[in-house]
Amino acid sequence: MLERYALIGLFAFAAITFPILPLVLAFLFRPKKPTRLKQSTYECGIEIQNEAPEAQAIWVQFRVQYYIYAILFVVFDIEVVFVYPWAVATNQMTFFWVAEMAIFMLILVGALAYAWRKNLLEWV
Amino acid sequence: MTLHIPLVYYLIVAAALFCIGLFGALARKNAIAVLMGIELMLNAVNINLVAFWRYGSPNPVSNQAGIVFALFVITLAAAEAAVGLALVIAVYRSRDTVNVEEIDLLKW
Amino acid sequence: MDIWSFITNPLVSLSQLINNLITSILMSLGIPADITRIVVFLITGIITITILLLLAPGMMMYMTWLERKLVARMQDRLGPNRVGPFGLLQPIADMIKFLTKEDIVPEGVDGPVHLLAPIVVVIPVILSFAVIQFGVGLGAVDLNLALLYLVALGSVATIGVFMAGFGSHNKFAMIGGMRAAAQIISYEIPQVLALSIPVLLAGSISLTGIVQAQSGLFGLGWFFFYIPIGPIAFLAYLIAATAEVNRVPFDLPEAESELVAGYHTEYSGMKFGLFYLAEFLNTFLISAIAATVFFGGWQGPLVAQIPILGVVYFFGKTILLITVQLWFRGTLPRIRVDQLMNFGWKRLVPLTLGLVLFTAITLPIYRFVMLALKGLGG
Amino acid sequence: MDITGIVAQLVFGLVAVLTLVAGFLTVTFRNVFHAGLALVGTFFGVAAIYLMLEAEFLAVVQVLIYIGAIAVLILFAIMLTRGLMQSETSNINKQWAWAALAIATLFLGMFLIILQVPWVHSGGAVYLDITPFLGTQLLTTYLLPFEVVSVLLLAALVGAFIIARE
Repeated sequence: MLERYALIGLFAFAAITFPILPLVLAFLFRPKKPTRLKQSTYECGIEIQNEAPEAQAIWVQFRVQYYIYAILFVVFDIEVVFVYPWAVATNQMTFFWVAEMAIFMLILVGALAYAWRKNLLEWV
Repeated sequence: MTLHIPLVYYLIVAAALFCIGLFGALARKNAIAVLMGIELMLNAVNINLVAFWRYGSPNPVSNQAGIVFALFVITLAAAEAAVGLALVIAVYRSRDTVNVEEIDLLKW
Repeated sequence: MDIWSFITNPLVSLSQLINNLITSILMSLGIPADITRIVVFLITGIITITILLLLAPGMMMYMTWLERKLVARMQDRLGPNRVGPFGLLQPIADMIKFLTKEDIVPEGVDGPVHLLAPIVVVIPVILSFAVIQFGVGLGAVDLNLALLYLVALGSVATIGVFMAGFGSHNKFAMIGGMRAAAQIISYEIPQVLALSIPVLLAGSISLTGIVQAQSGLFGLGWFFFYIPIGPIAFLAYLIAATAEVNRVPFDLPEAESELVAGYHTEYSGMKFGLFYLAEFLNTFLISAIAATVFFGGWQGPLVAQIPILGVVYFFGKTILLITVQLWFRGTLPRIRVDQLMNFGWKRLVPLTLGLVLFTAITLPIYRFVMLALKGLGG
Repeated sequence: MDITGIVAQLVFGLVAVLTLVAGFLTVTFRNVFHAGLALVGTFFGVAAIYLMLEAEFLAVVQVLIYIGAIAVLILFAIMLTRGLMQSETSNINKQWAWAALAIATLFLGMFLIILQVPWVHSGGAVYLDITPFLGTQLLTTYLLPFEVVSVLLLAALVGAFIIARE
């Protein structure tokens, strides 16, 4: 088993060099003429407002809705992780095999239903 | 191939990772960074669990207690991160800071 | 090794030949067996990886050509036709242009993060190619957990998107990055659940196992033809996967009318080229995975006798599915953010969850029917 | 020791050093976003360690959950809590020196104990596709914890929603 993953490891080295190579090539070929205007942050042609604190100028306050979706995602992602070993379990096709996963899923569907009823899934 | 590496190596790496995580949890100011330290500690514990499963169990295929345990620890870590970060966001919204030194209302 | 097996299965035979050749040369030089094994592993590994890494950009370049040509035809235009016959050399011209474009790094970007983001986006896509089975026994690695491995690598892309959004020091990039991340995570769940249905039917997570489980019955054994779950699962997968790689009609993170170009607003030259590469390779991967788990992969007539045909079937099915995705691109308008999120969480997730349970319940029936059909057929 | 063993130890050393360096960067980077990215690197290293222990399912799960979900959750939280972008004068609190001292002592203690104990390697071989066995055990021996996990997740989700919602 480990020999297969050794090849994956070798592949990982190749995968890291693969995107770096064109970047290096482009570095050799491309023109380099930076100007102040060229390097300004893109703002639809308007000059960037609020120059003072460098990082603050472009900061956007995001809505908590993003985090709500992230939590929901984490919970269901873990469920998925349990689905896969269950799907290949050696005692497939018994009644209990289905029932156990059904209970597991129904409890999590409860979570989804809760979020739905509390209108947490609404992207306003 | 696995058993070419002594169990002790894994335990030492896990101990070092645990200590790094503990330092993060104790010494960082930012609440999110503290949570990151806790995640590191949980990872270190998982390495230990899996290493003991691999080296300690006479029949690692039919008794995968270590893997199951690590799986549950990962689940717990996810639940902990979700609730912990929700707390951080809630505190941030009411107090406008995520610095754990400033979140000391209970001291008063 | 007889000549017939060499003709019908040239690639596998060739790799065995190289393997044996290196082994015998090293052995005759008196090098110990374990060093020989490692050297052989390294050489064959490097050859395999080189072939795949040459194949990947080649595929990508001609997919861009196919996309432009096809979409142009759908919209009653001509598409690229200047460089070479039918514009076939256009991708090469494009690549030269990418290489010679100035790389503009705006002021205030987070240097390392800005530079690393396109690299991080490309790495998982390339790594995914390691487990794809292109033909009978033709894949770099045949993992037991291949499908789960692909899913896991797919989820790493979120980090790269975050890095691009954060590192660019630009409002549009940041909003685009956050939107892209939210969209990717929302559609990952239905995607993974839809993929678990072939796993259930085949009782295996390895791509080889799944392909073998679809053998026989002149193609009726393909999981797509397991009425009704097959087609539904395939559609759910196709929609979720398209959303996950931010392609039309789910290209909100780069909705140019509202967000300029999303998280790659501040990317130019080869860095932008890498994002572009990742997007096209992802499209290829989606089609390849769908072809493998729903349409029998390299299965087709006469594969048992002439294994090299498997490659033809695999690529045929994949290119057909790519064309379907390009057809989406040519015809569908972009949907709104709220529609996107609602559709993901309120429709696809419950649907795929129900489908998994339904499949589990009806699994004995399908197994029985398949056995009966195979008994009748042979 | 034969050549396979040397290669295995070299690979292990590389992975261990990368993991620990990434971990160290996680707790020392001033910018929290950078720390989060270093955390992702650590998770990858730990996944590689799982692979070396032949726990392939766990390695894949590590990438899927820790990197694909938990790290993303952390990055979302970082993006939502503003003001972190300015690198503060110091991201380390006043008692860090004491903490470092105590932790160094702790590590030294653990190190000595680990070296003292005569560990027995009784590991049998892992030679086949072990995930189906994992599934079976989850559904039989560990059925109760398996079902409790879903309740835990439900509780965590509802709790996090109530805390985080506007």
